[in-house]
Amino acid sequence: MEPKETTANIQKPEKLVITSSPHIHDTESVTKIMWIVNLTLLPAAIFSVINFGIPALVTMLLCIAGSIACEAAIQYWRKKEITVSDGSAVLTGLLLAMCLPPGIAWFVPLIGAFAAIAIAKHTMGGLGYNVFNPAHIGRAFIMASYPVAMTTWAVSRIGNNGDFAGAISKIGTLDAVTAATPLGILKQQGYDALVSSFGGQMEMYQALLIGNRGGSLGETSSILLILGGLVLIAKKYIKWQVPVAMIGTVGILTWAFGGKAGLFTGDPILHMLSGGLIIGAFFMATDMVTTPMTTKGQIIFGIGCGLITVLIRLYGGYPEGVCYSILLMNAVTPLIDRYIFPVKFGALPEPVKRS
Amino acid sequence: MLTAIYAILVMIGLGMMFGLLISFANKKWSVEVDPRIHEVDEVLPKGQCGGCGYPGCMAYAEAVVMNPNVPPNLCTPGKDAVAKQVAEITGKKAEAMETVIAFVRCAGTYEKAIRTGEYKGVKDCVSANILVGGDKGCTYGCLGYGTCVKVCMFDAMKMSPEGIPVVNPDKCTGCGKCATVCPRTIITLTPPGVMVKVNCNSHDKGAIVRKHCKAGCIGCGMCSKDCPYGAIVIDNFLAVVDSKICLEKCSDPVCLTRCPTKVIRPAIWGVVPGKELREEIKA
Amino acid sequence: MSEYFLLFMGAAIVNNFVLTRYLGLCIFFGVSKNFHASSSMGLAIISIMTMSSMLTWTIEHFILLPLGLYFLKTIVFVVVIAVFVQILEMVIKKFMPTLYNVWGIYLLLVATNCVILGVPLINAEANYNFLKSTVNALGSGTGFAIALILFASLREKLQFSDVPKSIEGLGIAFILAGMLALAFQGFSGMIPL
Amino acid sequence: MFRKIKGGVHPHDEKQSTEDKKIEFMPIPQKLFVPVHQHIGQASIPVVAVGDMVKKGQLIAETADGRGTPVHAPTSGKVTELGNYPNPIYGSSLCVVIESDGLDEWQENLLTTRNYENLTPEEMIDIIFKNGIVGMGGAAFPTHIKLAPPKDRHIDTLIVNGAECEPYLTSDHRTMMEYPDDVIKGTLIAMKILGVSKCYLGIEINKPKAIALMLEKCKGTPIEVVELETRYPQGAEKMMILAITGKEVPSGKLPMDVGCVVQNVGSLKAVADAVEKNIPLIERIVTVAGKTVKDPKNVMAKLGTPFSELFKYCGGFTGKNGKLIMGGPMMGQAQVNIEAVIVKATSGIVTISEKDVDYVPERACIRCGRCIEACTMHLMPSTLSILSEKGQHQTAQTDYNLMDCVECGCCYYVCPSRRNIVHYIRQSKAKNAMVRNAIKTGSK
Amino acid sequence: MTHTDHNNNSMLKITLNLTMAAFLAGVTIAVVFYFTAPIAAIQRIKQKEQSMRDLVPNATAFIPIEGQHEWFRAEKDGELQAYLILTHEKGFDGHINMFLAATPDQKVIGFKILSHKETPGLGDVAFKPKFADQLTGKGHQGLELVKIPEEGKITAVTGATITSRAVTTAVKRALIDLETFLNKPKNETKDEAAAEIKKEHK
Amino acid sequence: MNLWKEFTKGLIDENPIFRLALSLCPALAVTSNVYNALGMGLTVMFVITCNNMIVSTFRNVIHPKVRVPVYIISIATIVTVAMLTLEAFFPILFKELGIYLALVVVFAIILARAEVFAAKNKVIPSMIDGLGMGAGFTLGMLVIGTIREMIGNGSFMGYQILGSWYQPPLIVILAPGGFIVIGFIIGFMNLSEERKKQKKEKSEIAAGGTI
Ligand SMILES: Cc1cc2nc3c(=O)[nH]c(=O)nc-3n(C[C@H](O)[C@H](O)[C@H](O)COP(=O)(O)O)c2cc1C
Ligand SMILES: Cc1cc2nc3c(=O)[nH]c(=O)nc-3n(C[C@H](O)[C@H](O)[C@H](O)COP(=O)(O)O)c2cc1C
Ligand SMILES: Cc1cc2nc3c(=O)[nH]c(=O)nc-3n(C[C@H](O)[C@H](O)[C@H](O)COP(=O)(O)O)c2cc1C
Ligand SMILES: Cc1cc2nc3c(=O)[nH]c(=O)nc-3n(C[C@H](O)[C@H](O)[C@H](O)CO)c2cc1C
Ligand code: SF4
Ligand code: SF4
Ligand code: SF4
Ligand code: SF4
Ligand code: FES
Repeated sequence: MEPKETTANIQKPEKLVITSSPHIHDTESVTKIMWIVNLTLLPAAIFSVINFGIPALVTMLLCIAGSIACEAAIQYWRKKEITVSDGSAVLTGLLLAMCLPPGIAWFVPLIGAFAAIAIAKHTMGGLGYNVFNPAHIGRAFIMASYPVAMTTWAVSRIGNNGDFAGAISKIGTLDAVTAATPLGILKQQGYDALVSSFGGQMEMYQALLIGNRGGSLGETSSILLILGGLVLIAKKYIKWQVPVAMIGTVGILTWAFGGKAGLFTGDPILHMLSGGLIIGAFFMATDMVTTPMTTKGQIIFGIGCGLITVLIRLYGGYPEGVCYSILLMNAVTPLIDRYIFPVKFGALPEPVKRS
Repeated sequence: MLTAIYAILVMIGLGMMFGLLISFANKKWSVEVDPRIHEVDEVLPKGQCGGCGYPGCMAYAEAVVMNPNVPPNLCTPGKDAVAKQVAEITGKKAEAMETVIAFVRCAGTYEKAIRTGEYKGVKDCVSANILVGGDKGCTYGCLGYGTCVKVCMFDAMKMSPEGIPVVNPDKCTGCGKCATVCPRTIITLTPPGVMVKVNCNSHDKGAIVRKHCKAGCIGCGMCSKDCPYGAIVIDNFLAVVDSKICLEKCSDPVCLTRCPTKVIRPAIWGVVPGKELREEIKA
Repeated sequence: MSEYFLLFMGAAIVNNFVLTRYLGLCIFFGVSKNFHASSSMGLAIISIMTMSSMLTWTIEHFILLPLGLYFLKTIVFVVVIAVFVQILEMVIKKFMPTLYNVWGIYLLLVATNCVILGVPLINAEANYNFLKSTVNALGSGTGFAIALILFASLREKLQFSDVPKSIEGLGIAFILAGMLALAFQGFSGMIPL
Repeated sequence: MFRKIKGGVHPHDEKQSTEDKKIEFMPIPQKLFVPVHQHIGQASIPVVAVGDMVKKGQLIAETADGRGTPVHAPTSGKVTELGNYPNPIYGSSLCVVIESDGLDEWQENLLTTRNYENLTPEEMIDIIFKNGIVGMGGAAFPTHIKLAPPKDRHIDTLIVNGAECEPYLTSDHRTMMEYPDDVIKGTLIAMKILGVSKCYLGIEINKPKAIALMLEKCKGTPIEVVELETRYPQGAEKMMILAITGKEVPSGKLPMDVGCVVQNVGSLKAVADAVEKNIPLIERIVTVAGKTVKDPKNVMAKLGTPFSELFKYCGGFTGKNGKLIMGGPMMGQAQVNIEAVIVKATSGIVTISEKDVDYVPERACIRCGRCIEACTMHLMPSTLSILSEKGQHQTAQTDYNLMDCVECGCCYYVCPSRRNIVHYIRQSKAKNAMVRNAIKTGSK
Repeated sequence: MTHTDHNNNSMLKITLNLTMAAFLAGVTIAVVFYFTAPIAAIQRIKQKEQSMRDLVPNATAFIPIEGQHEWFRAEKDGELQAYLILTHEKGFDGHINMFLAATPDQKVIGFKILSHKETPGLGDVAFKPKFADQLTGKGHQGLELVKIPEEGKITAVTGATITSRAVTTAVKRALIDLETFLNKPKNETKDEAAAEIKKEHK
Repeated sequence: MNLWKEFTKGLIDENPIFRLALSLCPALAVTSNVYNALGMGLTVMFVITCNNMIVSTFRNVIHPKVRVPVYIISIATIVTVAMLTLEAFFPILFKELGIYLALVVVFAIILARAEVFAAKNKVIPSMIDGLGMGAGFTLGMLVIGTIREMIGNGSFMGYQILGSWYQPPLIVILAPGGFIVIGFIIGFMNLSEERKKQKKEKSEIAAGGTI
């Protein structure tokens, strides 16, 4: 029971506040960070609406609304301060939406949001306490619940020929042509089929970079995601080492083991740009709550994510492994934090000179 | 049929072999632990409060069994009953244990005592105290952030809404944990039956006490003057009750009515000192 | 060689004992409250599992099967393991007290547990040869230890969280295990056995 | 050229309001409340009684066991009371209340003129002790102890701390500007006492004028002026030693273990005054600053002067105060009472207006790791704060190097969750100390 | 505590104790086994027959084929009705074991899953008629799996491609094995077919 | 001794699954449908009762040093008997329960009851205790099984209850869902208990008029 703050006993007109030092603070706050991350995701989100039309927007709104509602309800019920305005629930919702297929049935995003916020985040106490990435728990949860819906992808409306205008004009239509994701094609039909589905290797790279391809809502436009990530790096909210470690590991390993013809015949560029790797590396492997705290630890985290991603992509049952790799490394995070920490000042004593 | 007979034979063979193995191992390799340790551990109340001075009940059990110099009555929460049992198991002589409970020597509720500042730090008395003594005007008084309440393992303390902790004598085991953590050493351990207790800890001069708190002991000495048994003395502007005299001799606490600030109160549990005190004394 | 490697990886990660086969959950939830206990326990599990699997394989193939006593499998295995572990514990306690303190105290706990009995039974069911049985046991034990250590470190981190009162303790442990299992789903279908 | 410190922060230094203002001598207030307990360690014992007349510089409190320092009367007058009054460090403590007679008369035969070159180190240490000199850089550690390291430590470097990395504060800056000779004299004295030949004077580059002046004045002396990067907490002695000599003071060790002694410029000026003129430490330069102070300045104030008098002297307030801080805003202690007084360690008093207090309730740590990057001692502040929050103070000490924290506050400064990290750390330290004391005194 | 009473003759007592317990256990189990074993054996056979009869309802006898493990000829009044072949394939998670029933001219009649570890509600959709009926009547040449419906080919169950492929492959292999078996002299066919299967599987 | 209390304590207060956290494996492994859950529950109930009876009958002749091996032999015998019986008469259930049936031998709850209760009590109370614990276990299995089958498959005992509009989240019958469901059940149990306690405390305070 906390003592009730009564004001009746104020005797002096002016009461000085006492807190411990320091008494000044810089301007960063959790709320600011979260909203800026939201903003940096916005371009990719808008692109996805162009690419997949209104269904994409609906999915996003459902995820975000579900997350907010869930968080508010739980905090209300637990009689805690309601902190939906800090943007973290919005961010979780947005990120969850960005790794769902566009136009998925309406209740699936809601279940995902519930899993993300209620199960992953608030069973542990809310922002800062969760050990698994809520958005990914949400995704894995619905992946296990509705695998069919989760592997039914819509076709890119912009298409191979980069028809932006056409896509924009069709934005309100609800047609859902299903198509496979690049990694799905790779897994089931092989590399050549994939290249020919884009009409050429260069075209493929271009599509992967710009995002006029099938896939999860927000993962397609690598270039916009990278730009967003660079903003975060510049603002020092995330460290460049993490995405570099993760994407680099995937690149090297897929180059080495990804090819059918032998060692070092894989196509690293394809693997680095496809799937959720870019969004995962810039926005999810960098989620501060669920990753190690030290830079060294974060690099290990990134490398681990890359490793598991490749393992799943090349040898696993799923075509894509970013989500699971991040969740698995989330589980390893406490171990990393236990063993990787800064060497304290003066821990390596230089020999004391004595006369 | 044959299979069934084989089964019986195999089972007997296994049983015999393992029987021999275990009994052999038992004889050759078993390490005896003094079983009394477990017996003692079983009678201890398992509060793991450390009141005995050992890190946990098991550690005390080990010490009291293995070390002849460790007395059997160190477990305060267990009171006499446990001490007796431990003594029996270990064959040591049990000395009677003084029962005590915690007593909070402050009546400076939000209403009575001023707060000079607005404390916005960690909600903890020690934390408040290290910031230039915290926000309470009285530098001896209870800060009211409940550090003592948090450490009580027996759920015997609650923070009253008025900002002073109260002790439940039924639950308090007298382990003294709360007393050790209070940065202002407000909590003392006293025998539960004492007639009166002084509800203040301030050694300030009367004038200063008055400035800070309406319920403080101003050291006027009225109580000590009128106590027929001389159980109260004024020590550096604070009345101190000799609980032994008070417990043994007094039956009619006159001091209660004498005290101008009503800081001496009857030892009735549960009443938050302050608001109700007056009515209570009237009744 | 690669067959054995796959068997090991399959047992350790893909078909993780705790997270996909639901074995040894009592220990998994019981011992994971403390990190150090969990790593000692992991060691104990790996070693006991491997040794008892070797032992039971021998008994199965030299006594039970020749006599057609497959139905005695359960009782013989469990008694053999229990007695073996009990004696092992005594020996270690007597001769290696330091080892006993970090490792030995968990031995009796695991002796009568379904992970330990589960491996020999699975081996028997899959009809593995001696080496495969051993590798499978080693892999299963390793998988269990990995899951246990991860889980313990997660739970230790949760001590500093603000878990709602009603699910504190066992409740959150289950939910956490669920999420860990969800993460391990990523490996599903990796090495179909 | 020099090693950079890792971590740290760069708050706005806010020094412009006072850095160019000359030190003003404040008129002596009616009453001075001189605490006998002005720094960690033992309180001194008053040697005067109520009613005694005292002269300026007269000894009024003496150390009981040599662990404290003597206290002297800041002015002449009558002792009217010995009682508990607000103390900016301890909340309240025993004070000798002196009613000034307005004459400000020195005790006879107190002042002398000496040349330090004729004195032995032992004599000088004794003089420094008798004159109650303590470190004026913040911790008020008795200077005579620092200057007399145990025989088995070989000191080869004296570092003079003119960094003044705290925002708002300019008292050291003004000391260097206006008493450069005294500072240099004090430095030479300290060098002689310590028997060192190497001496550096470290100044942050946001004080170009001081750097220029000291460069010029130090010509021909063994003192080398070092320009330091402007970065809080550059002035902390371990950082200073790292930046200047490249040595890290081993964890749990003292500067003398790497052969260094760090002294604040103000302390050295006091040393010079004491050794050459036998002037005890009875007044000091105090920066009075803050957004609500009408006329911020540097004031030479007597010990025992209530803050309220100082603010009055600086023209009062222009707005409501939210906080009143003794020291700088990063390390200083928030005060409850405006009647608290100047003590030897008061390098400044700073106000923060009600508006600027911007108290935001703390939230859970989001594990962003900013505090870890900012911590100059390379600790894990977030973990320390969480351990403290959950009551695991011992773990914090044994596993997370609690005691290495210098409470610089960089971690709080950068924390987006506004966690009271420093306060948590101090709580842990205090609670561990309580446990240690309990064990020492033999109670449970 | 009763430790001390036992101490004298503990070695003997322990051994006796365990032996007695083991003996009693052995007797109990042996007795129960003696009575239940025949029933269990009958049950097992009944079950197998049941599953075979499900596949070929009008057969009256199932005659094991020599030289082949768990292959049967389903006969009605001595007339060959169908072949029943035990076959298996790696599915999404572990092996899928099943009985395949084929007409004498090696066309699929149906299959019956004996054990599997596929995901319930997802993988096991491939065992339901909606998928299974596609196979009926096909020979091994017609068993080609595609994801997007195509004339004359088998369409995989959405979300359970792996299981569908496993089922198809198992059936196909069984049919090829059967063909090889029936045309024993032509050994090459088998190798070819096996090579084909291998390719398919990759 | 109050036999009714011995019986009921196992149901909720000392529920082997939710409270004692013992025998968790079957609680997850065979609860994806009610039928299996029930079968397993009854088997365990049978084993635990028989074993308690045997242990308490022979409690005075068992040497303390071989207590555990002897108990294990006893349990294993009963389990083997149960297995042989199930195999003969319920072959389908026998196959569904698979390896977990053999693992009943090592379910901690059985050994624990033998050690904690049967070894110290007379035969009848021991049997009642076993029955109660077994019933508690069965109850727990049923609750989990019902929830999982209902949510994850929309059916009960194999009968489709929820219509075809219902798209069951598969996860509930998979491993992760099982864990999470049990976690929430425990949470709800604690919550209701907490509520009860709070009410009690409130009424106490109202009566005492203190704090
Ligand atoms: C317990 C203690 C003992 C110290 N002993 C010595 C000492 O023997 N020699 C010395 O040069 N400094 C000594 N110091 C002083 C410290 O090195 C440091 O100068 C002092 O704490 C003030 O540092 P600060 O102003 O950076 O906080 C000691 C400090 C403490 C707290
Ligand atoms: C975080 C921190 C910042 C400090 N900043 C300064 C400073 O700016 N100037 C200074 O003289 N001392 C500063 N100090 C105190 C020094 O560490 C050291 O105690 C002092 O220079 C010793 O000199 P003294 O004994 O003469 O005071 C700081 C200490 C800490 C812990
Ligand atoms: C929890 C879970 C269980 C799955 N179980 C199976 C299964 O039993 N059989 C199967 O073929 N695919 C299963 N899958 C789906 C595969 O992983 C893969 O997504 C699918 O086979 C490819 O999708 P498609 O069939 O639409 O091409 C499962 C997926 C999940 C998430
Ligand atoms: C750089 C950055 C990345 C983030 N990534 C995620 C994310 O992947 N998933 C998520 O649920 N929240 C993410 N968040 C938001 C927040 O950390 C998350 O809601 C917490 O995990 C909830 O406790 C991110 C926040 C930041 C600042
Ligand atoms: S008695 Fe002491 S510890 Fe308890 S609330 Fe008061 S000041 Fe805090
Ligand atoms: S109130 Fe104090 S003395 Fe009493 S049980 Fe609690 S901590 Fe111990
Ligand atoms: S932990 Fe201590 S040393 Fe590190 S930044 Fe915080 S206050 Fe400074
Ligand atoms: S800066 Fe604050 S939020 Fe970030 S890790 Fe440190 S304590 Fe946590
Ligand atoms: S039932 Fe307890 S470990 Fe499996």
